[in-house]
Amino acid sequence: MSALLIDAASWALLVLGSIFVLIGALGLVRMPDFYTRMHAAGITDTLGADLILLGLMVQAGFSLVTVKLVLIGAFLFFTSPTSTHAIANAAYTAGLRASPMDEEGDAPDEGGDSAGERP
Amino acid sequence: MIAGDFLGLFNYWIVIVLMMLGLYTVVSRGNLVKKIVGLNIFQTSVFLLYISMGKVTGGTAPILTGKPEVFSNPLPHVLILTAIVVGVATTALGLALVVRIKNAYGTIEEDEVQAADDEREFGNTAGTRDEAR
Amino acid sequence: MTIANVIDIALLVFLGLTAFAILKLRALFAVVMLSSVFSLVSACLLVHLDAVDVAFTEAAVGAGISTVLMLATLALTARREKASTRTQALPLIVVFLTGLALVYGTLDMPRFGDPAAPIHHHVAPKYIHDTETEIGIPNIVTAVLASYRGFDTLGEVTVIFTAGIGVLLLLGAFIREPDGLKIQTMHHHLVLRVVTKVLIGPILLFALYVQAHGDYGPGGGFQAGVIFAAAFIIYALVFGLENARLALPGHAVRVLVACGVLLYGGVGIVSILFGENYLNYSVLGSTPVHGQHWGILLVEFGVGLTVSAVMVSTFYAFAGQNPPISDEDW
Amino acid sequence: MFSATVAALLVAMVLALARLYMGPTLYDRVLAANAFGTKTVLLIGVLGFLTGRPDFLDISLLYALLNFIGTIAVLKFFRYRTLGDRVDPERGGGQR
Repeated sequence: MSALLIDAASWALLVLGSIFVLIGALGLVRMPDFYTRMHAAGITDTLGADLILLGLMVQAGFSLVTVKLVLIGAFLFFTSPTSTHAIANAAYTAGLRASPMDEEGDAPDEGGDSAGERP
Repeated sequence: MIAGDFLGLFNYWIVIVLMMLGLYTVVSRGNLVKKIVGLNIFQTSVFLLYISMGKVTGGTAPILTGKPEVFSNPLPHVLILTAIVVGVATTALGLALVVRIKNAYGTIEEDEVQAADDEREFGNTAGTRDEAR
Repeated sequence: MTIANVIDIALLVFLGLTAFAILKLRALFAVVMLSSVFSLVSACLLVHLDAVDVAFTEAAVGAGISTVLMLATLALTARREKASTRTQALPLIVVFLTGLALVYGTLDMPRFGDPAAPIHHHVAPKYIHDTETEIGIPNIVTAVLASYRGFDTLGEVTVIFTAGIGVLLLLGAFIREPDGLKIQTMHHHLVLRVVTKVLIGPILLFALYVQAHGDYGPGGGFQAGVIFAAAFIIYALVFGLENARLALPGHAVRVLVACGVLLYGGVGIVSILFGENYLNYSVLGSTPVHGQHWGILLVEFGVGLTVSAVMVSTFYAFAGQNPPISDEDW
Repeated sequence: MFSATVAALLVAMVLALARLYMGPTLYDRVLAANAFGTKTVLLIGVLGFLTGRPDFLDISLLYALLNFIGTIAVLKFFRYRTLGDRVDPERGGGQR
């Protein structure tokens, strides 16, 4: 009985986490400009990752594996927002601005890599 | 039978595709950094070839658990483990060479390096050599 | 088609797509990003193919060092590849024909995962069977790496040593010495500085864990050395190269490069002095198995020392170059 | 049920790869590579459970610790154009 309960709980967490990861990835592709993409990827990624790790922890029970999963979760919780912050900071200081109305910012592939010139 | 062949050889085919993509990058691109990335792709394809050959169906990682189990072949793992670190050390050496070439020639495009060498050896025979600084 | 097949095929297709994208893109920065993703995918694939030790090494190398070295090279050379003027037809034909010949060759190969393949019947069964009694550690890969094939590994460490010397010979004369000028560091990036300070301790601790735990799980000197170097590289990136060199001076690192190889070779000499063959550790302890434990521990430490010192001094050599990229190439 | 998570992660990886290829700005590429790294951490963790030997989480742990080095290097690359220390000759003193 309790085994079934554990399975159900971890299944729910895993599916929920997977859905968040998928939404984030979809946003990464579909959103119109850089900062909205970052919003989609950064927030849902942290939540989705932690939910999936939680689901795995429920599955693993009290063991060394769970300790490692907690550590992974904790480090992701630090590093993931930090790198999102770092990228946003770099883009903003380089002069990239959010342009919700302007679709032309989506220059074709090759030319776009110069968009980060220092002003 | 056909499906078995497909699944049984798919790893090797992709390895060959990667190998050829790496080789093509090295041969056809003139930029030296790009050539080194191509070499890395080629190198990774060799790693995957070895590891694919070491895999045993139903096997598990070669770390003893106290229970009798089927283990994948540990020997390719040993060879490739050291090769990866050697690979990054030699990549660093290659990149150092690229940096020195940039210092000496002012460019990392193979064509321009070649043109500068020709000019030094044979004089300004090719005519328009402005780009070879 | 089982889930294992699906994962295998999907990851392999990712690798192919990434390699193709690397070939197509001309912005070198994008190429560097793609090659870091290429390394991530191949680490996943290696885990899936049971090669956890190899995946660990790929992860340690690919997560930090190789991207940093590539970026450092771009910072000293150019950011864009120029359009090639040469003809592409001949390479394409050569590559296509070679690929075709190789595919024809695979038709005779043993199928993927076949336990009857010749590779599984020569020395591997001996290693798998005897490791527990002869070496006495659970990780067969470490046993083969450090003991059964200790000569090979000594050779590999020497190659790494030589490559490190080569980098220093090529770039060492151009390393900018501290000249008293005030330098810009990432002083105003408060978030980065705080998070880095929090993380450097755990990274170093994790490197020690990997070094010591290599006998029992995935890990060992090669992986630990790279992780150790990564901690110093991240310190140098955030707090400035000068401060990193104050903490770990360049000449001290150069001494450590040699010390690691010396330790490895020295263990071999000691076993000769005890009247055994070179790198036979059985005589180092009270019992042969105990001696193997000592030998593997020392040898792995030597490997870790050399690898981390080579990586750190390579980073110092690249990051300390003068001058940085010109405006024209930016 | 681990299969479902693996499938979701693989799809997410394809999407991140697409963004990495399309760009358009270099920051999009860094963002995509970073997101790809997070998915790799999760995929390796779940793969361990799928094969019934979840004691190989060290690899995930390593990626969770080290994956942001690349991002910091990129940030430094674009802000200071070097991974070393940028000397500022005009301002002499500069800010420290």
